[in-house]
Amino acid sequence: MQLLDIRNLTVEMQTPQGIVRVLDKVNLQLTEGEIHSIVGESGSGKSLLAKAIVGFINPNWQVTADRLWWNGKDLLAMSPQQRRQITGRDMAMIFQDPNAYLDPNSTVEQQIVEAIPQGDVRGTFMRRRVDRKTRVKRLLHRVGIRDHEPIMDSYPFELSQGVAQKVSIAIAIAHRPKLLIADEPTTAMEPSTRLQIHRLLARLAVSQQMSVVLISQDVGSILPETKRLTMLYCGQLMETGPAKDILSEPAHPYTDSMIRMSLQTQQELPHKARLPTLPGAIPTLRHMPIGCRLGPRCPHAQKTCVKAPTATHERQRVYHCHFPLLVTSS
Amino acid sequence: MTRYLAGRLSVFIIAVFLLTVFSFSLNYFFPGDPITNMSGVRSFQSSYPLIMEMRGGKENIATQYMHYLHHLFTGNWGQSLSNGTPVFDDGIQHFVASMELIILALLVAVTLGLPLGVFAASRFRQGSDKAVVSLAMVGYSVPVFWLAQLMILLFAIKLGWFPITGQINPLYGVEPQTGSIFIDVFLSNSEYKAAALQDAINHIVLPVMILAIMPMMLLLRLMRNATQEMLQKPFIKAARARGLSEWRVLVKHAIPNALQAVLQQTTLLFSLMLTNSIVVESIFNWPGMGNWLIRSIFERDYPIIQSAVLMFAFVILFFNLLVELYHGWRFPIVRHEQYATR
Amino acid sequence: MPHVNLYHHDETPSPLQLVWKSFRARFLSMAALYLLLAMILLVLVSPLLAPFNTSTQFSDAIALPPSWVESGNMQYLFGTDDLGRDMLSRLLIGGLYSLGLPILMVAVSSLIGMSIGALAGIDRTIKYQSLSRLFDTLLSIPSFLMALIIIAILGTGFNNVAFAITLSLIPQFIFVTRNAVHEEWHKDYVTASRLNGCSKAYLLYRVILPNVTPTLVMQLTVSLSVAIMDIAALSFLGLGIQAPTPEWGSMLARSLDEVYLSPWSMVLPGVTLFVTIMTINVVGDSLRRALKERVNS
Amino acid sequence: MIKAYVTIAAISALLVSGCQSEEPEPAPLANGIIYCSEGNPDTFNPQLVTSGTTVDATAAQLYDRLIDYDAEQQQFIPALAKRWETLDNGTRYRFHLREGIQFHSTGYFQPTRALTAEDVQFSFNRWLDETSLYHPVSGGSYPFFSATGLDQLIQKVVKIDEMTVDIVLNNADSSFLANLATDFAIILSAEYAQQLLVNDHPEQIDLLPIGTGPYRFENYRKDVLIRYSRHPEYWRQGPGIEHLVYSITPNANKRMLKLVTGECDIIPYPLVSELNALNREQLIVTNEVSPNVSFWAFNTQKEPFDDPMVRRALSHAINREAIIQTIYYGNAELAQSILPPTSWAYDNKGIQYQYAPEKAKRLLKEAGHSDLNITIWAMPVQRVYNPNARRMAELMQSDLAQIGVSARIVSYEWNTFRRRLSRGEHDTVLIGWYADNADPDNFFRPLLSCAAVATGGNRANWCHPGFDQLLYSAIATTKPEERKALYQSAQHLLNQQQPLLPIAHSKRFQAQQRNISGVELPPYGGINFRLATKSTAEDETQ
Repeated sequence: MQLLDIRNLTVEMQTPQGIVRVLDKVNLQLTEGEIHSIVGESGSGKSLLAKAIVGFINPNWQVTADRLWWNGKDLLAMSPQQRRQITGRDMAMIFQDPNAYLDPNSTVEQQIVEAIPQGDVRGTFMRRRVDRKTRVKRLLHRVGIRDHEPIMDSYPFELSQGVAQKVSIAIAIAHRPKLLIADEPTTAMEPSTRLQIHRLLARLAVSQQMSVVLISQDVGSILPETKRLTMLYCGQLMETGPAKDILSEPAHPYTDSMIRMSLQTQQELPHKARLPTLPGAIPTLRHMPIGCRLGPRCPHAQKTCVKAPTATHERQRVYHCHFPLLVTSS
Repeated sequence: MTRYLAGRLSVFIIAVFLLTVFSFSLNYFFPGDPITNMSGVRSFQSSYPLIMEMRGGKENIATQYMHYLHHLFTGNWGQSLSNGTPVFDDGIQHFVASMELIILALLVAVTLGLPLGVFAASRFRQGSDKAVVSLAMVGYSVPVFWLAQLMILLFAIKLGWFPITGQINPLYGVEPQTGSIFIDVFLSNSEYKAAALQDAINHIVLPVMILAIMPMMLLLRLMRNATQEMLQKPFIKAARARGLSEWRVLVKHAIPNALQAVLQQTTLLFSLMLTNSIVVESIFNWPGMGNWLIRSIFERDYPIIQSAVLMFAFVILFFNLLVELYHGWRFPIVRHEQYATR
Repeated sequence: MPHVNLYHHDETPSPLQLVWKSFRARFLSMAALYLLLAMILLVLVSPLLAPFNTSTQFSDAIALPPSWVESGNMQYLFGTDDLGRDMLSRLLIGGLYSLGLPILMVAVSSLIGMSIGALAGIDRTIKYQSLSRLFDTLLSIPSFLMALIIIAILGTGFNNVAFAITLSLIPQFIFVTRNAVHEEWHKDYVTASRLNGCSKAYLLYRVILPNVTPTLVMQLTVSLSVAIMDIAALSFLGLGIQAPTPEWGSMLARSLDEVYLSPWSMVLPGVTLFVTIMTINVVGDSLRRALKERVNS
Repeated sequence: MIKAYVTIAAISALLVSGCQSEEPEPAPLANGIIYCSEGNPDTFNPQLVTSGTTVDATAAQLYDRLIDYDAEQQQFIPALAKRWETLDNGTRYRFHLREGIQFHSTGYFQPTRALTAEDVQFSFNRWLDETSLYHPVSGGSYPFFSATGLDQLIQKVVKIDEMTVDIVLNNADSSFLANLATDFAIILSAEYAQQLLVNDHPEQIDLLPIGTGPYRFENYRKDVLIRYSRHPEYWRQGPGIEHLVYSITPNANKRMLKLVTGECDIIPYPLVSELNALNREQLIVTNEVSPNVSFWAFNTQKEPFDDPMVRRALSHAINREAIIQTIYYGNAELAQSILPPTSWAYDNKGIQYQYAPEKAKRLLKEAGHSDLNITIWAMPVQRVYNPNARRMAELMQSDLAQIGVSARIVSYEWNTFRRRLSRGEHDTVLIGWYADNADPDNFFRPLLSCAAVATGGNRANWCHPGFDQLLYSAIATTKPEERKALYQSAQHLLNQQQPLLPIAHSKRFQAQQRNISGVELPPYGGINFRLATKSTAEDETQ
């Protein structure tokens, strides 16, 4: 069974200039224990998708979907309390700027303790205290912090970003969630730290039997263990499917350009060489093109692109394009 | 913390030093003979030459200042120009009486203002929030002396619930020893302590109420805004997403962080409190520092003006020091920010 | 390849415009602003508007209630006081002392305070930092107390009171301006401009000032309400503007003797004072709110 | 959180119910009276002052005199002296003292003996005899006695035996006994004075007083209160209460509010019209005719007030009728002379102080003044003769503006005010006088004689030899017709010279709780609590 099943998720925002559709009919399926990457440039709505899943929404956002199921239960039909309970129990999320998501005036220990489910701690009052402490230590060890003593008594502002992110992960996994959403957890971190965090996530996915949704800006920084990949552009789903297939054979022109750019940036460019980017710039929220939002920038765009393309299903892949690069066998 | 503590203490000590310099220079700003202004002894009085000698009146200004400091710290604050009583002894009583009033009002303001502020923030932009905030705006804008008169007309004259002047009915024979009426009732040898206590409570209700209103409304608004701002912060959202109950999010995360922001505004709170206490004490004939200061200005009793100002300023500095120390102790990020280089 | 501009670009509003926009959006803010402007206008033209001289005593109309009361007289719209002086004229002219004078005092003290504060805000050495810390501590002494000290030195009287309150307001302006300028000064965009070789004066006026203006205007409203409150409280205590001058605080103080005979003589100045202060507070509060919205958006 | 609110509500409910409890008043409240006086006393010895506030607070409460004046019977009655006789053609008075009169026994002094002739002799010599050790103590100025000339009149005080004392006059004086019965001629304890000399604190005689009066001194806190308790060994019928507290409340409005809330039992100088508007059943307002006058005095030693024409001009500018209506609410009589109409020497024939602004302008012009800038000093306290001097000054300010004179109102705290007044710092002053005795002389010599200039009693600083001559002739004779004629010419001279403008003769008001009785307002001076009693609710039901 699908752990998470999203069909046609639409999020609309109220802005002074009127209603803007920031997520447009996005689909996402997730099975247990898999690592799923969502890739898109800034403004593509990938963070928003994650927030919509965990119910992290502002009151002036309008969320609609044909289906937003978690473990077979409809999240949208629930009361906010019920939903918060479920997401609180089953899901967890970590963020790009870990320090902002930690309470500046509580110690690391206090914050991890708070995340440990009450039911886990047993015994008398004194025993419980000791038990909690050992659990905190264990969690810190699990996220790769060996020297736990100074860290436990620290305040968030005293931690480096990497350590803070590890602490965030420790808080996230304290209640053994089924799903961990990592929203660009390693952007703005130095490569070694990034590698550590990535490895940690991959290991946790395996050892904790936990699904991981990893959101990142470019294809190059996704985990090697990624099973499925979803490409978003301006709130629209471009392509989704098994990561290996997509990376080797992109069907969508957008995916193609993203992959090429990622490869190019990893090698030295000759002097005055053109970057393999798409022409134009990402449109602002207020000026979304109609139809396929990639339209104005797409090298293959034609007149029909002003109509939104329907989904093309091919094996395990789905893509939305009138003129896919992949020539289907059928 | 040690560094923070040392920093704050040294600033405090330097501020107090500057304050003594200021109050010393007041002797020269005030009209008349500086030695008289300091000591309250007039030049035609027989003890004047002795005082002149003791205060270094014929020597240079630095020596005079040292003499002044010496007198200040030994509690020899001169005598009143209008009735010759020692200023220090009087001052202590007035000081304690004021503090009693101010601290009680502060307690009322905090116990009502903070919860109401959190309440309003948790109902942000709903009807009850708007009602509370409008009330706070009104309460904050009423001139305290007008409010006092209206309250007197309502509670004392119309309803006849509370008396309007002094600390206690003088017929109870409770003489001020400390200045704090509750302690004085306890120390007195009256046979009717219970009745006297009741009477003292009756006397203090109205001034405390009036004094508390403006700071309460200020706190309410500060707390509402701070809490509301905190509730927008990512870590609060993260805590919510983690499935913590709204109550726990509020109590454990939003309120402490909002308090940190509110505590930074305490200077404003104290200055409002002290300003209003001067007016309220004058209206209610409360034998506190404010009343003392105003009366001494009318009577041009310079040694008293000087002492009252000194005590007022010292109280503010001291209160601020306490709050800063608590702030630094409770919220380590404050200490961090203080020394973070920008 | 020519780049076709497919998307039309909006003018990016300046920070000031942004604040004004969100300020304008709220009915209450605008209502308060208009009321405040109306009051200031009223005060400015009050000598023309006032139907009578404030010291003229109508011996045939002593302690006459306002016109809306049955025994009132339309000739004296707000009634007369115990000496038969027209309340409306006294309230109007009183505005000169209770609102006009504070505006003047705030204007003078803000000019002085802001210039010092701006200079202090851009100078930043360790020695200076510890000094300013000390300065802040001493600034915590309330302005009312400062005014009292100055009055104790100089004695009461119109000029002395005006001088005392003006002087006592300056520190707050220095404090706020310094903090605001300092905060902007260390923002990256200013650093960038500085690296571009802009002069300090240019930075201050062209780069920083537009960004701190709303904060300063907010402080203006705060100081104005403090000044009004201070001058009224001083007069109420008998240390400010003296009795025959129709200042609202002193009118209130002397009306207490006949609260029961002519309650309007106490209620009217009080209400006027209250509405004035509240209007200013609402404007200030709305400004703070608009400012926050700008920062948040 | 909710619990906290409930608790707060409960506490406040308790407080409120507590204030309204029906329980009988606790004992200290039931047998004590609070009198909300209008100001601080300067001292506790009325010999040293003429200030009514000090006299009210001390004379009748702490001390006794040799003789008293009974206003109803219009005669002198025995007090400390059980009888007296006139000898040597009215130049020697012999007083026989009452036996066994005890001085106060307090924490600072325990008397060992009853009143004797020595005490009388000491008390008189204090202000009479410049060689007395106590004469210079507390400033050495005795304004009442020098203004009335009593210190010149009395030659010496002779002790005949332990209980008999003779007062020898330089010449016969018809006002002597009247002055002796005033609040100022009190008897101090010689024994206490001796003790203080030994302790080297003679000034304490005026600060920690000892007398024979119905109350003894407990303590005094400036601006707060004076506390008295009953003198248990008082020689005649004493008060029905144990404690008497003067709660010092200078603000008239506050005083009235305190009466309403029950914090005061009696208040002087009430805002009569306000109280009537309040219409509270438990309060009563009494009034009595009182020989007093309020006036506007010009400092005749200052330019341009040394010119009678200027003084007359300013007088004509004042609308006194309006003052009577707005300041006194009609409870006063327009003054045509410094003497009240009830006095036998009163004369208003040919005397007029009319309101004539045009004439005032003309006079001022003739005197050669335009754009005159003056100060009006308005006393900060209420007195019998003037319930609100500052407001009166405001009225006059606008009257004066009509004739082109701009006036500035000056006011200080009461003691400061009088101190500066005595130094002659004022241009003009609104003040007044109420009589200490029934003799018309009391309105002239303390106020306008040259001797009173030196003592500060003459607020106009006006010294007119002809006027002085008239006054001294008037007291030298005992024939009423002759005296009346002299006083009439004095009044005419005053009208001509106008060192001051008489404004009003006011009634004397007092407001009190209904359950207080026995508090006397003698027409000549002060307030007397000798027979004060307070009935409790229980008494009334019995």
